[in-house]
Amino acid sequence: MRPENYEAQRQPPSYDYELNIGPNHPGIEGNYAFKLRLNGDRVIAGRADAGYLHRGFEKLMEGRLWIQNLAITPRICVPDPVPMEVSYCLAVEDLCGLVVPERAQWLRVMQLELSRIAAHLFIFGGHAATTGMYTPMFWGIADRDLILDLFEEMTGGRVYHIYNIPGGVRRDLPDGFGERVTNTLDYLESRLPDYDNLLFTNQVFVHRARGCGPISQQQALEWGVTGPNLRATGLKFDVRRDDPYLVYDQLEFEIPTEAPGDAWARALVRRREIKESIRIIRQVVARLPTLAGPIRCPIPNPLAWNVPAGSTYTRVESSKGELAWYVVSDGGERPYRTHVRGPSQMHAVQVLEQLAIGCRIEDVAQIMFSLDACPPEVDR
Amino acid sequence: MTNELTTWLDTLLAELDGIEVRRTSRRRLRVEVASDALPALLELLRGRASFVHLSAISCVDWIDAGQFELVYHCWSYEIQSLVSVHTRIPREPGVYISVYDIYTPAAFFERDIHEMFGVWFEGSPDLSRFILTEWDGPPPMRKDFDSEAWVNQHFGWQDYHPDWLKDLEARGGGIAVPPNEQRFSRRTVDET
Amino acid sequence: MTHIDQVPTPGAPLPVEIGVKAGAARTNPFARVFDELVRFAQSRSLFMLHYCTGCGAVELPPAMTSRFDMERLGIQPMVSPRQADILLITGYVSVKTLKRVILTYEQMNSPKYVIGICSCTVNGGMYWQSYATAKKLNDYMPVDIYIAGCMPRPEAVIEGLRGLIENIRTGRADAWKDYYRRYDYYLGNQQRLFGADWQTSTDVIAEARHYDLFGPATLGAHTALLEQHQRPLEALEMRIEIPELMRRRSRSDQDGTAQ
Amino acid sequence: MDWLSAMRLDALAAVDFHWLGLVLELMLMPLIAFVAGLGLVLMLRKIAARLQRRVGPPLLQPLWDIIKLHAKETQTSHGLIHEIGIVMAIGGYVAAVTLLPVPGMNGLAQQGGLIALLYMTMIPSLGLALGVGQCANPNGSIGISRALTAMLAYDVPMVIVIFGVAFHFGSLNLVHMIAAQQAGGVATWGMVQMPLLALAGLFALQGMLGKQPFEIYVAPAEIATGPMVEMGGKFLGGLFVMQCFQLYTGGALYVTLFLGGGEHWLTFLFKVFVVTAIPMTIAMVFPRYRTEDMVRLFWKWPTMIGLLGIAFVMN
Amino acid sequence: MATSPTTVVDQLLAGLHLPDGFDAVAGVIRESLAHVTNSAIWTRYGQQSLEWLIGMNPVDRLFMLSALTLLLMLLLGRLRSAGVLAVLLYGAQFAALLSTDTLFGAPVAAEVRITVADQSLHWSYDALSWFFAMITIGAAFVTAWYAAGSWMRRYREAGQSARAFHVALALNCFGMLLLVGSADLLSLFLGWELVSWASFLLMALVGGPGAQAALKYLAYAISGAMLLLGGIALIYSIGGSFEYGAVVAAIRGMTDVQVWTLLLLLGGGFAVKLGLLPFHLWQAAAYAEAPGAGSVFLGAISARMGLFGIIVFIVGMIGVSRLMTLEIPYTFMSSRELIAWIAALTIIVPTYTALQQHDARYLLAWHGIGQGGYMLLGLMVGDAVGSAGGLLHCFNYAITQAALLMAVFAVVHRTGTADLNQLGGLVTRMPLTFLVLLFGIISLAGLPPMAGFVSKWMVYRSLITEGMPLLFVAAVVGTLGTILSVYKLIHNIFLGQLRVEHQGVAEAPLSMLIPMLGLSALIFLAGFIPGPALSWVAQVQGQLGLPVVPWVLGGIVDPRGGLDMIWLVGILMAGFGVGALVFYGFGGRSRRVHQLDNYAGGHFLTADVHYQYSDNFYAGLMHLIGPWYRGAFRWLERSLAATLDLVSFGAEGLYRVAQPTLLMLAAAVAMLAWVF
Repeated sequence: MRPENYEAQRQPPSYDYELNIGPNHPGIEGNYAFKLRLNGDRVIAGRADAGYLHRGFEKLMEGRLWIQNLAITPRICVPDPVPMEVSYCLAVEDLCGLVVPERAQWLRVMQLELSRIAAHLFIFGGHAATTGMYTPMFWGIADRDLILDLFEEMTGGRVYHIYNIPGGVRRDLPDGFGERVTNTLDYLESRLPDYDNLLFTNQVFVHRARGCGPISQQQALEWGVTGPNLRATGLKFDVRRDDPYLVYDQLEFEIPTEAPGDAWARALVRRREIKESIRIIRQVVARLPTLAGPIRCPIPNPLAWNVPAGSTYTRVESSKGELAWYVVSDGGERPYRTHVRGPSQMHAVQVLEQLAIGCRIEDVAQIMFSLDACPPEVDR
Repeated sequence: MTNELTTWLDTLLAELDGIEVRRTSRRRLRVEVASDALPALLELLRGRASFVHLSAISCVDWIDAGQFELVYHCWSYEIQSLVSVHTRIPREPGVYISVYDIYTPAAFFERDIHEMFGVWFEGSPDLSRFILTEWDGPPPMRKDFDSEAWVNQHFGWQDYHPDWLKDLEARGGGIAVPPNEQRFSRRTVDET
Repeated sequence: MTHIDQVPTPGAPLPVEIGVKAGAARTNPFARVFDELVRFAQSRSLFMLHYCTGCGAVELPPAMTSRFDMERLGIQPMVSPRQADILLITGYVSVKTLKRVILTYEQMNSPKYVIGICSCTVNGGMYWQSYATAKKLNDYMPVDIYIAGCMPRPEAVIEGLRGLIENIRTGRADAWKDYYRRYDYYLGNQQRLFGADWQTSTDVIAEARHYDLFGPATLGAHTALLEQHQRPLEALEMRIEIPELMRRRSRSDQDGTAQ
Repeated sequence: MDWLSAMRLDALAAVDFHWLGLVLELMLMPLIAFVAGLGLVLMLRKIAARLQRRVGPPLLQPLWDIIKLHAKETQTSHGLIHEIGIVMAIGGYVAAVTLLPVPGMNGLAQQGGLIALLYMTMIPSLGLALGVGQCANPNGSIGISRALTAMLAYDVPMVIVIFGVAFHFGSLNLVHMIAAQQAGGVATWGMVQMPLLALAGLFALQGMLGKQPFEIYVAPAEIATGPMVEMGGKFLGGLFVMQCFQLYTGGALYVTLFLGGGEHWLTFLFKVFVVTAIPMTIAMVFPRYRTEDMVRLFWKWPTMIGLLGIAFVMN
Repeated sequence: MATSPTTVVDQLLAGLHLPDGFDAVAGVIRESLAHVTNSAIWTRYGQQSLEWLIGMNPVDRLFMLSALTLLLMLLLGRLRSAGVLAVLLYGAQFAALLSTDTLFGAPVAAEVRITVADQSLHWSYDALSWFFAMITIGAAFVTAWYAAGSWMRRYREAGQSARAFHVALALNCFGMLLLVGSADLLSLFLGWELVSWASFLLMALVGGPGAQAALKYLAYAISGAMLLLGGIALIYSIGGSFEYGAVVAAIRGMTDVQVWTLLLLLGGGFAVKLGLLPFHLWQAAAYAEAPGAGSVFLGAISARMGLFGIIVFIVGMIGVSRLMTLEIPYTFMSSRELIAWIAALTIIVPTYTALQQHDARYLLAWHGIGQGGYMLLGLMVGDAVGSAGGLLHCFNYAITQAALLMAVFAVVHRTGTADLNQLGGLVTRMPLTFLVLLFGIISLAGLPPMAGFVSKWMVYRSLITEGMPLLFVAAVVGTLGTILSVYKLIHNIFLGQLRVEHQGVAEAPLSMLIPMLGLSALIFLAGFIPGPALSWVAQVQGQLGLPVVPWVLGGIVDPRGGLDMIWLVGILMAGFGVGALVFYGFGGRSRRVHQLDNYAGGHFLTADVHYQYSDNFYAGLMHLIGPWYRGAFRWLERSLAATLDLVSFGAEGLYRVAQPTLLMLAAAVAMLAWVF
């Protein structure tokens, strides 16, 4: 900060005052800032302030080999990294015309859905914590750790897996993994009523969350809202079903929707998606033994791999919404341009700013967490 | 039903002059259009063909051709198709028209592109700095910005061979990577 | 950042004094016992700042919550820098964050400890070529412990914290004094990155003077540069100025009022 | 100047001072309250930990926290009022605990009384409010505005309870109340005699201790711990000390009014811990209300229950 | 008999039993006095006047001095030193009051009796009169001192007339002394009218919104006076005499219906002045918009004249026990409960209106209305402790409110605004004013160890022992509202962010500080040792025939739970000592930092940011009770205020176009037309 910022200046005669939420604030998700102008406890205007997590991913990727980039793609969204690497791989496969073996596709689905459950468990604890209830956070994160254990066994990494490579996945499942997945899912399913009792049917929580940060379906379409936040307004849209990738068109699952579009609806949609993800994983676990075969297709020497020129736009459904990569190759061994479109780029900036207007300071953090905004996606 | 709509879209786009349409897959369409016709096309897509969702605007810096390529990815919930509209504008002066009045989300993407590439969008509601508020270098995503040179100029590198590590290495321990084997460290050049 | 030419390059860092405590020369046995007690309490009660600077923060909730439960070690999260003892730098720090981190660090009350989690804080990690992230945290603030890994597991985090606890108990975790003693060095690096007219709202030099934490390199070329341009931010001390006491009665007290 | 002599200045000499015992009480009671308060804080954190399926802090954790905070080498103050505020916050509660009758030490409690005690517990709120105000942090000011609003909310059932109890025992003197309750065993306890008031009092206790769902003024995610936001070092340490006294005061007051006080220290402290455990357990399974919801709740249910209780007491 | 000032001073000094160290001071005083007494003018006029003055009946002396003050102010009010003169004269009045010795002795009647139309007007001073006169003169004294120096200079510079102010103040004081000393209904009415018009003068001095509010007040005051006149007429028609003794007998013989009528007439008349619900709407604006020092005087005592009337007639003559027998038809309420509930509503409604004020002066003025409710409530409970609490609150409140208003006007003096949203952080610039305000708000909120706690405690205590739960809750709710609102006051003025334009503000001038500090010391002392004030109250109770409070030096004794403030304050101070020990003794050394070195979510605070949380301070609470304001009494207030605005607008217009005499005539005609 410059010295002139500390110099005496005439203060505005306004009765409003300014309050910063973030970057160092428990009411903000990650390293992000939301600057508020308030009167009393009423927000006059909010302004998102990002860039604290900016690393220049897109620039970095232009300087690295196609295969090297795999290592940094998951870092773009920390709580839910798997869709990042999957969609990047999908983009490269699309550019090269690689056909991924079916077993690998099913493995990817399993990984994606486990990641979705983990992300949802993570966020609803955070959502509860913004309203002052910390127990769900403790429980949820401890239960999420069980999924991370599965990841560790499956991929070798707890948070960042780099399990996918263009053309398939790195390695096959260890022995008896399906059983352990089933056990964990059984346990999680047995926990869900506890969460319902503690949080989702807790009258105080319902009271706080209902009517908080409402988005109508019209607004949602206008503002580019995607994912669970869109489904919470009653629109039955899911990239997995409507623009299917991998083998999602062969899977049976519901798309949960809720009508009101407020924080409560968003939390409920996520809660019900956990159930659906469990259902998907069970199908995958049942299906996998029937799918023998390779887990990746042959690819050229990855250290000297010239991907054919062209461009592609691949979309997947992450736990937060629509995630897309626009990848351009000029035929070289490095991407010419990559552009990632994270769902939070809408949710954490424009939607948040819109919803904050006229809401109360109690609800700002709750709105942010109920939107499940992920700041590193904004910053990249 | 979706198929009928897809066919309808194809016929709609085929009627238009001055654009080049290519269907890359069942749900993907690539459209090339001249820069002055793009807003009209987007207006048409949104208004007539229900492409209400602007998924993203991507910018590519074709430095050799002296052009920026802007790609507008639009999705229709009804037709279930994604149209990527490509257009090119000259790199200098890098000024274009905002589509904010057609798509609200464009505000974010245009702000982002302005920040990263320095493209000015006429009519965009807010092109103030967002991510790089405290940055005073050139727009970093341009191809002519050399990130590594910037890094070497501004940041110090961790000393990989402090004295206490040399002792350890002399006794056969430590993580000895000779400076000339450090592949990605630019310090290797001026290592004494 | 283009002001880089105006700022002289900070000299080579002076050797860090390890294990030297200011009060180590105490001979009174009771005072020594008291010091022991205080150090023990300091090691057993660590409040860590709730500031997720980077992606390593995602492994902190597991470490804090039911599975690994850092409260067993007396560690709990705190909200504002005033309350906290530990500043966890969880991963890469972009330049924009680094400014806030430095402000936050200076606002914390000593003794304060910095833990650099993840490889990025050590050497930039996989963002070594990124124009936006600082590469070496200990250029800008003294770091007590680095926990490498991308990202370190909760066990590693807890192990690192245990190491810090051990250091505090034995009185070796005094890197915070280094910030006062070699302020010129740290300030120089900050100025090279943020510009020559960089000033935080905290006044480290005055603080060092107040608490007698001056060292040989507290002042130098960079602090001189700071003093050239800084706007002094002194505390608003209570002021009892009754103009009529100071002045003759005949004069109007018009000029004693607000403008 | 007859009017001066008519003011009975000689009344001063008529007051009976049993100095030494009372001074001893003045020194001992805060000490005991502090130690008991440390235990209560530990219990609070242990209950939270167990409900959250984890181990929780070690035995002396509250003490280490306080020592550590006071031993900070640099301390940030925003001015004299910031410091005085903390002193007032601790001091008010120290005065309040000395006014509570405990087994064996009733001398000072004779001088106080229920209303004086109630108002004594408002002094810390005021002190804290002043101290936080000087910090010039909007988070702190919002926190204080909420804390005072919370006080307005929970004090309404509180004073109803106090009215009922005082009317029931026909005295404002806490020592008399305990004597009356201990006269006939459990049957004469306030809780048995006035169950509705005891229920309302439990509500009020939850609010007084500021636990969820009434934890509106700390609210980390909303206003970054509100009043505590600029408190570090000994300032925060002072608040931790205050918290010990606060928990003890709340529990002991309830025990005095409804559970017959304590015949001796063991039963007394046991009752205090049991009573204080109730709000803490409830707190862990609730989010916080919004401010106006809290006020509405307190002015509705506990107030109604309390008024019914008074109706039974006064019939 | 002492015949020279020197001997008077000698006697005074001897009476005070000063320690030896003061001998030197006394010597200086004696010397300077001797210097005066040796001058020729003194021997010619002064000596005689002094002898005459000292030889008078004490009440006459009091009236004479008060009238002298008025006269001198009329003549010399324009002088620069008139303020100092006024202070001396009010001091002399105070001394004269003390020398009446009516508090602990027998009532003293004035020798000035005026016979008007076959009815004699006469005055006499008893304990009640003494009590109120003491507060009145004390308020006038501190007000005059406050106004004497820098404040008056500023007031003159603003183009206002100093003489008008001095005269208005002296007239107010004179009128009140006449009123509280009245010994029959006619003199009461005379005093009442004098006070009403004098208050109007003081309110309307500076014009602008103050004058408009004063006109509004006038409408109320006239109608109140009419009610009063009706009451007096009723009494006269039954008793045939204006003498108090006859009045008491007449009331005793009245039927219930007649007493009800009397109660409504007199009660209505006094309630207007006291600002009881629903006649409270005029007061806040009228008091707040008066010139600063005048506002201090008005706020401290003026409205209490209504309470005085209620004490004399309703408590003293009708009696609380008679009130209890007056049933309201078809309900189970007695008139005493009705009045008590009106008092309780008067506590709650204005207090919560105060909570919403943005202007410090208005905030305090609204609290003034609310605090009147406590006094009436205590009196209506009627037992020893309760009525003593109500009376004591008169005194405690007067010193509290005077100190608070002085502090606020000192801030206005320095910063030029009383808008709570435009201030902040002044504690570093005006620490002594902050201290005064702090003492004041603690007392106003009724927290220990300040004066307000004692009287409020007594009111609560009596409500509990008399078994009035709902009134008790109402009283406490009022107190809680007071705490909320006074914290807002002190926070928004003195705490929080110091605005840039107030960086250079200085402490209040000494002439304003001294009375402020003196009053705040008094606030603490009256809380620490409430005995003296309680002794006065006990005398008043005895005289009114109420049960007498069992007081001691530190409070009251009672087997069912007494109050000993000496102990309580001692314990509190011991607690603070422990707190200070924990904080300063065990904690490390602290360092003060600038306000910008502050937590802002990790951001840098800069000088151009306004981050003071001031407007809509209790936003959370207002989400619940805000609509109630709009729904209930806001509506009432607005409709009444609109009507009165219309009336006052018309009156103002008339005043502008016509001569004042014409207006007076028109008012008289209107009054006549209305009354007959």
